[in-house]
Amino acid sequence: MANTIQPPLPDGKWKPRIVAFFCNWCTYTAADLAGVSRMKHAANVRIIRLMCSGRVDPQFIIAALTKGADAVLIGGCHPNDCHYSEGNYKCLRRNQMLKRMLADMGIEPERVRLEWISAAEGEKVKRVINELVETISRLGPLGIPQKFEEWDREMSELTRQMSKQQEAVDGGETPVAVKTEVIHV
Amino acid sequence: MIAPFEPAVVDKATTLETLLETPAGKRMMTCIQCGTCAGTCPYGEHMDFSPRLVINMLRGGFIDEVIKSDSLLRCVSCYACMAKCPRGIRLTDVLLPMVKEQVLVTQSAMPAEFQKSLENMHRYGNPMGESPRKRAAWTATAGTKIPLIAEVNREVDVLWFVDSYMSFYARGQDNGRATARLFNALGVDFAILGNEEKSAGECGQVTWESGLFESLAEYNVKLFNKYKFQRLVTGDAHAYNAFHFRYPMYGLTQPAEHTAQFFARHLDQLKPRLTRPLNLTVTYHDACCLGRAVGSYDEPRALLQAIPGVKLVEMVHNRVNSLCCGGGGGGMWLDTYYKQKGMERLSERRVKEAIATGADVLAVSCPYEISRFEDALKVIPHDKPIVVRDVAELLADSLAS
Amino acid sequence: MKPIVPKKHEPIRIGFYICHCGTNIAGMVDVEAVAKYIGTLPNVAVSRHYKYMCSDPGQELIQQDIRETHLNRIVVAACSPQLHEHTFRMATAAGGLNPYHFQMVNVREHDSWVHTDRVEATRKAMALARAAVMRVPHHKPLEVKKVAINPNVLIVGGGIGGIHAALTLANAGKMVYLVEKEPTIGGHMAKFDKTFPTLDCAMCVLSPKMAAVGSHPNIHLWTYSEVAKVDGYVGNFKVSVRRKERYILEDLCTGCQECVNACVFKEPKFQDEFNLGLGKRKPIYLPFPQAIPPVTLIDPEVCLNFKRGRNPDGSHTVSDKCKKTCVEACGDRKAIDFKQQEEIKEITVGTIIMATGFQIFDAKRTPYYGYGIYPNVYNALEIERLINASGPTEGELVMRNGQSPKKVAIVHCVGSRDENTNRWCSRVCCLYSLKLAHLIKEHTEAEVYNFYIDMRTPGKSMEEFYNRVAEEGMHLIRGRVADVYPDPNDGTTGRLVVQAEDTLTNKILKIPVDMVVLSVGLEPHPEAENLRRMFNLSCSSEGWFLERHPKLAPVNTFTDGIFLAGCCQGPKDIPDTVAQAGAAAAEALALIDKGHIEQEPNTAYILAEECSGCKSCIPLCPYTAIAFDETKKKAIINEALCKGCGTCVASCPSGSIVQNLFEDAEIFSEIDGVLAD
Amino acid sequence: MSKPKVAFYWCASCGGCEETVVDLAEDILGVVEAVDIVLWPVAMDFKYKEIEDMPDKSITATLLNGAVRSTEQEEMAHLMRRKSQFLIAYGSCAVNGGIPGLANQFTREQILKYNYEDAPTLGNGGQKIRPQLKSTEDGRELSLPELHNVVRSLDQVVEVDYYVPGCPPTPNITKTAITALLEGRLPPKGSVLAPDIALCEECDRKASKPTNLAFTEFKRTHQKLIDPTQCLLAQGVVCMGPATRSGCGAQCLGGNMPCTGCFGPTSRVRDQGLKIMSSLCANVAPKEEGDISKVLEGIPDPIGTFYRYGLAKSMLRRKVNLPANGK
Repeated sequence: MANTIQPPLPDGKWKPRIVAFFCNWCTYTAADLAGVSRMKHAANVRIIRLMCSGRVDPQFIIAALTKGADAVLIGGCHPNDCHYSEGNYKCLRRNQMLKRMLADMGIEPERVRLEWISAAEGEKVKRVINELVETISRLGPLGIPQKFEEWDREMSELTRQMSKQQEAVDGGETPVAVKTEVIHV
Repeated sequence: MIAPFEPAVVDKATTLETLLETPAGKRMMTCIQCGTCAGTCPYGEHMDFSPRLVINMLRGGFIDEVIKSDSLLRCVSCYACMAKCPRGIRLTDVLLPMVKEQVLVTQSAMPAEFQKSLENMHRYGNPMGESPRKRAAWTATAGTKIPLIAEVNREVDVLWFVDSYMSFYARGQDNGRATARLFNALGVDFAILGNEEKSAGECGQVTWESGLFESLAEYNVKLFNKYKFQRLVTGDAHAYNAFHFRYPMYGLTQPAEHTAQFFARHLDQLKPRLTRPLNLTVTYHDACCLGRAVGSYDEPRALLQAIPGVKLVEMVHNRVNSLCCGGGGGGMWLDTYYKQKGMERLSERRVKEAIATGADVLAVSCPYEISRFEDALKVIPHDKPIVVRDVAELLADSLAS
Repeated sequence: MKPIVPKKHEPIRIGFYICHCGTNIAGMVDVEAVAKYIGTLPNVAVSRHYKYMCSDPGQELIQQDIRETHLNRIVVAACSPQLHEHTFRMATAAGGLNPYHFQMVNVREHDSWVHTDRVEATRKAMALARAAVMRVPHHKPLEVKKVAINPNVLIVGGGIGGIHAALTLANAGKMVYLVEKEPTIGGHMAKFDKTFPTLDCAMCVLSPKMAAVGSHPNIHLWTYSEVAKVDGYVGNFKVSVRRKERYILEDLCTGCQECVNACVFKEPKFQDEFNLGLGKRKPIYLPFPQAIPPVTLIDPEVCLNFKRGRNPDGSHTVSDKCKKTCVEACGDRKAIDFKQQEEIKEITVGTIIMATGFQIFDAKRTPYYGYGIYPNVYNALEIERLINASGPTEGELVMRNGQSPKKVAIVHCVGSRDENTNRWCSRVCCLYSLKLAHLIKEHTEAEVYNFYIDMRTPGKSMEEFYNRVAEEGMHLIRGRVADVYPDPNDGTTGRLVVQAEDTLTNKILKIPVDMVVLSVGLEPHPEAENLRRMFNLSCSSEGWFLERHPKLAPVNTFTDGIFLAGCCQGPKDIPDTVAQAGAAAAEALALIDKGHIEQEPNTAYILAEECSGCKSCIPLCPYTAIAFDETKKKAIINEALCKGCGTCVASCPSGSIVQNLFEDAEIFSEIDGVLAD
Repeated sequence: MSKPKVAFYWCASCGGCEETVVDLAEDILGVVEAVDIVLWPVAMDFKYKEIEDMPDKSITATLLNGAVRSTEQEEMAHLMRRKSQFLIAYGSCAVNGGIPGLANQFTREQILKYNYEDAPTLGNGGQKIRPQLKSTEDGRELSLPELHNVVRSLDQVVEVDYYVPGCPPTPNITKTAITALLEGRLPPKGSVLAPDIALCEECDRKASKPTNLAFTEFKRTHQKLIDPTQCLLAQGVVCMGPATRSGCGAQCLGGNMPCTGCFGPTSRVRDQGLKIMSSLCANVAPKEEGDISKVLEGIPDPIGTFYRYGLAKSMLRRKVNLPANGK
């Protein structure tokens, strides 16, 4: 449905899709400032506003990646500058462990980037977004939803046969055994 | 305060036509035409096109008019305009050399003295026209061991790039000998290139001949790659300038250091050996390539103050505001030309300030300055004797024999 | 009207509106396509685009649709929620819905203004809008939290900005604490001689206001004091103020200054801070005659009654070596107390105005102008003192050698517009340089050279002032001074040469002058960084306090209840400072008179049934809003203390904490939404 | 009226779950009284054909334990689903993939290669022999089930009605589940038949947990003497209790060992591992990057620690970019 109405991409080529979680006080405001200052940057980042980088649940990051984001950007206030005093440190600590876990799970750690961007640093929003888009363009798509489909494909053949069998039963025909022999180990 | 400049801001392939597209060129678009560059230029009053005007002519598309004039031959590459520019515009090492090169191409005749030095540099690898086979001859009289890297046949800590003035020019050799003594006193594992070495070519780069500079740089870098060493050290401020800013573009990977910086870094080991008091009042002249270009104002002063019996006094113009000796950017070989144009030699302007301090010694850290200031002192009257010495010479004098 | 709360199984009906914002959005985003696309999504009942959503008809459109098509959720795609979230929540409420059944989508600042490809910008707008449409069904009706506001106001800084704000608020009947770190209020303005463009005497206009502050029953004036600690939040800030020891009991001192006259030092001997070291004072002194409060103070570093140097705890030890003639002179008033100790005062205020001002650029940072090297190089503030009738020379413009200058160079843009020092234009220097040129001429008939880069004279009557001064016949030279050095042709008078290019004639000028005046720029206050941390403010990259919005919230900060006045926010002149101080006072008044603060209901709460009492969340709260209920053995959040950061929510290992407005389900659906194409 | 039919089946698991059924002790007799056990390979002899021949939905409930790892298991899952009214994922492996799910960090090729070629304990004289899917013996063709690339929880293969977590499920919750089943007191479909509250709730050490947790180090159980009365987290030992459903009676804690998370997350959490990580890391004391990572180094294998039983059911399910050559 979405694809019929959406204007197609100019050349139909893959472009990175990035989800950003920006804290309300520093980085979201800095992105506003970049806007007010008309600092042009890549259109690949979609920003979700949270009150604090401390609210960034690691589940949000992985949810974004599993739903098709190629990278996640987290923006918070500089150390010692958190509007809520220390939420950004909590984010930093989680992020360090998350990067290790990502590496163990076969995801390039560059795909999750944490940046401290103060409300005054519109320029940095622009730079970080452009840099990240470039990095991810180089890395290529992450494509987890496609991976999920691919993984599930190995089951589909059997499932198809099973349901065919089921139809056969429902239709009163002779059941076709998928396998005549099951060896119990 | 005033920050030292970043090395390599413009690709070596950049030309005047493409300059404004580069990041360095875009900074030029921010010029506010304040005139600080022209105001601080030691020869500003003799220029038809001051640096300020050059920028505006370039932006306005009139750069050809600048190139037709010989105005830019007066630039001595002293970094003063660049150091004070409120917009951080790369004048001395980016814009002006590019214009100068075109000026030289357009001029019907080059000043003879300087054309000769160019040819010499091309043919003999040194501006004096001396035989390259005699480049290492001075080491015989050094009185201390100076190993040749080709002979030591292993990796050394320091490759000492002697360069032409210290190899061939008698007063320069004094500096060479002093440096060798200091290296040995510190137990530095060093070697020189000997006859294989050719001029680093810095003046080629900041004056007129990027082609000449490139061939010298490529030659020397090839030579560097032949041997193994940890760092490159030179007593020639101009060579150091070339190594620091330009040679990395041609493949130099080791860090480069000026002897003043090197000795200052080892001051803790050096100081106990400086036992002979000299009892002199010394004023220090900041070499443009060491001072304004990279911000090494404190190192030479720290060395001088480490010598027992040395009292350091400052000239009116010092540090970032220092006055150029007039030798940079080819000025070394343009004195006759400047005289024809009725321009005061900058070295004379500078020694007047040195004399006014009442110092016994005018200390320097660049081999050009020895000859330039000694020549100037011959024509500028002064009551109290004053001599020109390299910082390394003074340090060596203070070493316990 | 009571907000309509949708019944549990009532179908979700979303109204979606995208704003053209004139061409601001529509110029880069195909708003029609976005509206058409969003209209195809599940739950969307109405999808429209409109020229200006924030206008009255735009808001009315929402209300009408709620009434006529029974919408129960509203999504508006327009500018940043920082600007108009409130507007549209109110419109949603006016239509009869709970205001939190609304979600805003930022397609201007984060989209149309920063992208250059219409197709991509439109695609992004669709994604962001879709996220909101998927999020909004999870929204719950919430109530604005109302917290009573403490009507007292803290003003930090007693310059003209702080003074004006204090008087405005005090006259409106509010209690004001005015904290100033110097022994007197007045700030920089008290040091100026005349002010541009009217050339009226600074002290003549300032001193009545200072006196009014000193005697106002609603103002607690705490000079020689500093804010030490700030806790709490809008409506209820808890502030500790350190009152430094001046060794004079303020309540008992009458300002007669007999103590000063009686001091064992017959002559003033020590550098006078107020006159920037150009004058002298005694160990016991009043900073200047009109000082407010008119209370003397003792400098323990030089007073004979104290031992030199501070103790490790910062205090001073009495030596008892002096005859104490000051105590004798004070007599029965008994205002002198050598044993006075610094005091910490705890106050509670509802709002705070920062008016901490600026510092002048230290001209030693441009060494080639010779400041600090050549005695005849002055900064502009020193000249203000020298030509001020109450200054160290009683208004006679003489140099350190006692002579009057015949030729004076005024150097503009010192520490302004310079990559090596400060990049910004300090805005007041051109005008004060013209003023000083006029005053110097008036005082000495000297020839004056103004070296400028660009003559910047914006503002009412300023260009006229420039014309007037120019007519007086000074040399106006367009060129930035490159070098200042002693005249080589001069013997001992200390004459200097000023070297610059006259960029209009292409001539290099080397002008010998007797005096050089450096028009130094304005810099953030040296304490700005500490203050910023203490008050939880933001700073621009230059170090000025950052306003909430450069145009629409110029005196607000990102911290609710803290406002900015004057040069702490950026360089400005006196009229602008006073205007801004008035605006800050009005903003504070608006909050106070409302009587309560409306707080975003984005606080967190614990699902009591589900909490296992693992206590992991408790140390994470910076506001100690989470406690452990020992009887129920579960964590509990004190909603009044919670500020809604959500850190505990993200950290709850069993998912048993919920943040209003930022519930997990809301954010997960937003994530799904931005990626669903 | 005939007794309800109950089946037990076992996929990729260790068999511990079956032991739990036996652990019901004398209660098992009551169960046997109340129901007809139609399939229980571990205890009685049944044939696949017999089940296949039963009418669909004729089994009241199947308690299936083990993850789904092979084509055979997948097929059995489908068969039992078809024959049962209620299919119950029984035990951590069926519920969340369990220990076998950790294999999702590797490719099938890596696993086969290690187990049949590289493992130091192989005693086949250096011969690298892998099981053949088809072989002939006495003229009969024999086949072996094929390993899947991905280990799955039961509900990633077929629809599951209820979940009984645990490695193994305790007799207690097993009994409760079976009783509820027999008495028809069932919660909404899809429920986990264990309390929806984290383990700390029923942990004896709860009171000893401080409210100012600030980790300066993490220790593994063999690296320190564990105080049997204090909260494990207070001692710097990673305990999954705060992120794990209760219902087990905190037995591991009773044995002076930390909770390793076998009961899985609460209903409000999508990813147990990420949530405990979020909580532990937020509570780390240092603020400098280097110091933080030094503390976190005390958890050398975060995947194995946080996803011991739940990797297959985690949000990522499996290592995303496995090397193409299977190395």
